[in-house]
Amino acid sequence: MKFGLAAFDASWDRHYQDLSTNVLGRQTREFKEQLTIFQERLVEFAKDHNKELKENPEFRAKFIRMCASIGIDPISLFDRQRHLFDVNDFYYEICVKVIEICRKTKDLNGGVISFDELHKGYFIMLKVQIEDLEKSIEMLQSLDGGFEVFFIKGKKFLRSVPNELTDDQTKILEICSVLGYASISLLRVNLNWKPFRSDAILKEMVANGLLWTDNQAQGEVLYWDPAWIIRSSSLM
Amino acid sequence: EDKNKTPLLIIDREKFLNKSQFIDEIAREIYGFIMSEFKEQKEKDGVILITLVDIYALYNKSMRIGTGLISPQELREACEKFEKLGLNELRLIRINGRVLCISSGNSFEFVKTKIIEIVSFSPGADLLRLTQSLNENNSNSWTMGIIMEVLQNCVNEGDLLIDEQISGIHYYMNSDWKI
Amino acid sequence: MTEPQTITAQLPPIYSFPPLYTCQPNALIRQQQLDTWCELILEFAKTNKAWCMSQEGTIVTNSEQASSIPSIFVNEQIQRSAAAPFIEEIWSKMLQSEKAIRSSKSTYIILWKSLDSWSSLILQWCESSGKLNQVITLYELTEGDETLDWEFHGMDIELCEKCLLKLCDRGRATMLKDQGKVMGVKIV
Amino acid sequence: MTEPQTITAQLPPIYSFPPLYTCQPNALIRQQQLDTWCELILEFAKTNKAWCMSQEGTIVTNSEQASSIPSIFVNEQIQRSAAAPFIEEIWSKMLQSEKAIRSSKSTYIILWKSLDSWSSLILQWCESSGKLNQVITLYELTEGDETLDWEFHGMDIELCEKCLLKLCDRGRATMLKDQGKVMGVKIV
Repeated sequence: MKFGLAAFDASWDRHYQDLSTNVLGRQTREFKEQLTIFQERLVEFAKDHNKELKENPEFRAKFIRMCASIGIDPISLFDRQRHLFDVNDFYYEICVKVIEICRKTKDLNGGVISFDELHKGYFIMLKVQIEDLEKSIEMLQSLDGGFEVFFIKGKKFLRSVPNELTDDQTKILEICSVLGYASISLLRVNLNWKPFRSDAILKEMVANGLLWTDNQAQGEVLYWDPAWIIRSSSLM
Repeated sequence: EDKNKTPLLIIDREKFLNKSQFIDEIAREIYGFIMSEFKEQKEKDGVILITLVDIYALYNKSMRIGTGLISPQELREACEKFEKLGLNELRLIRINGRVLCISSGNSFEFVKTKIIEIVSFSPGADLLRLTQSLNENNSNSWTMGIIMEVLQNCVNEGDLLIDEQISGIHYYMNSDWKI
Repeated sequence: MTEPQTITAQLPPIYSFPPLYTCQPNALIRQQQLDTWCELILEFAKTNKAWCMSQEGTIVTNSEQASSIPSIFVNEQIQRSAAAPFIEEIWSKMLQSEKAIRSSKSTYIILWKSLDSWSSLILQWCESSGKLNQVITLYELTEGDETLDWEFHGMDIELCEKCLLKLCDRGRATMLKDQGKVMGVKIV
Repeated sequence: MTEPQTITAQLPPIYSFPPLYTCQPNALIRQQQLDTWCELILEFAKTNKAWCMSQEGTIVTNSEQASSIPSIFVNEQIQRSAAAPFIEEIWSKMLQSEKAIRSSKSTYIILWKSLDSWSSLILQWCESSGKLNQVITLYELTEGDETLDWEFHGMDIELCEKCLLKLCDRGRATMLKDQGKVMGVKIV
């Protein structure tokens, strides 16, 4: 299961790997550079010949399949001005990717992922703006798929699991949005919760896969929000 | 697993005079796709149940690459056309009053009974264990989306009790606190 | 040798996520955590062309001079490190998912490419450099100038043997042994 | 003191049923779960003649030497324990269904017999041992040799007072106070 290592989807990635083994053979460094240049040329070709490709579905189908098989994410074929097909295809591709990402990361984040994390972790490298992501997720609502959007302190989140966050859980995620984690002493300082209450809710969130535990900090166990995985990288 | 399912006939939005003709064609393609994709499950269990969201991703990725993906709204409209088009093995249902799914046969009850059965044989089973047992011969036709919703229903209706540990949620039969 | 990039720079953001170094109590999360560690080790080995790694997570080179890169299981930047029992669990997951194999020197040979892919690559080299039906020594294959451009150059001898055995299974090679020690191979 | 039987041995099988320790989400089920906990506490207190219990679920004895029996809310055998917020819910159910009353020392007096039944029992003792119309001290009543083989022997003083007040309400007793402190009672 790929997580954050490559924005490419697992099946395309497998195509890419098989291809690079038998067809491309020698995967030396300069060969990899040639491959990336080839990819960029292909993307340019798609944008330049947008009209012909649009008119001829058979040729377009083959062209896109080939791009997909050597690891070009279809989203990167889209360009705001000279869009390749129906302008909305760009958004439908994002919809498909959002569904896959939510299903794939469910065990890492308990089925709760922020728009910011989705954008930074999976879309920003495909030159997708946050507004495009929001528009696609808006479109997804018509599928009534249990993908519910909600807010924590003005920040947009997407939940793809049935049970809603309780108020206490939401408050803890608010605290986590500052440093990435919550702890019994932090909750006493910020919410003046008694230790036994914080302990019970923090453990409940771990049980539901919403927080990871970290027992190597001095003093007390820290409970980290997995949304911090992506955010912390942008700070470095 | 990557059966080469390139569509025989390219159903391309531009080729259709009006939208509803396009939707009808798409409905037939989706119907055929689901019936073949879940053929094993239909034969083995006699039922199919999958969320519209999962169908959207699966169908677009398998059948629509290169020919232009369909929108969520188009998928929904196409599925709503099944009955009118005589495609009556599959129909649109809503589970837990929330989630739209494509279903064949008495699918929800089937999965619910199976989950309760698994828990009765292995008390304390968690989601991982349930998913493995449900998809025994790695047919993985019971997607995570469905299993979680049905499990939620079992807890809400009082069929199953939860044992919440830091290791995760474990499920037990409810034999003492009937409602 | 340029100043070696820190491991953190080579690996994705989750490598700097402190809880990654604590064996997670939640079973579902722990599965993901172990899978993630496997992917990190594969990427780490691939980036540093490390054929072999020690139990402690350092790169094992056949040359005397030990590798200067610290253990992947120790992250100085965030003062976190995986405890030995957890490292044990990670290695058994690597073995169980065939992403690594135990070498005779109780180190781990890392398979960032599957055995089959490596053997096909070796086969491809033979075909393209006219070496079919000739006896080639393992040394020639892994250290010879002719394989310099190929990704399997410098491959660990034990791994090379296993790949060639794969080719034998496919009937595309025969091993030449002298008192049980593999001397060379003939690829057809 | 014989080796104290484990709590598990004293209580019905449901005490070893893991979900008992997790506050169930379904409201109707939770009510029955709380009822089960109340029954378990009553049985636990009765078996161990525990008049008073702490919030944490241990037995509070008025003697210095704390009870060696662990908390009822912690089940070592199956490594399960009720979380503090859930324990609070259990105690409020005990209070609300009058199975326990809060003592002045913020512990809980457990009513495995209702106040009325205790007061009738005390009345019965008075009648049978010819103590009617005499002044009896609370100490005599709860610790005196004459009440040794009666179930209310060793009763918590606060509980005793409440039972005697019940008798007063029924006009069967009058309390004798000295500067507000109850000195004794005359049962008629």
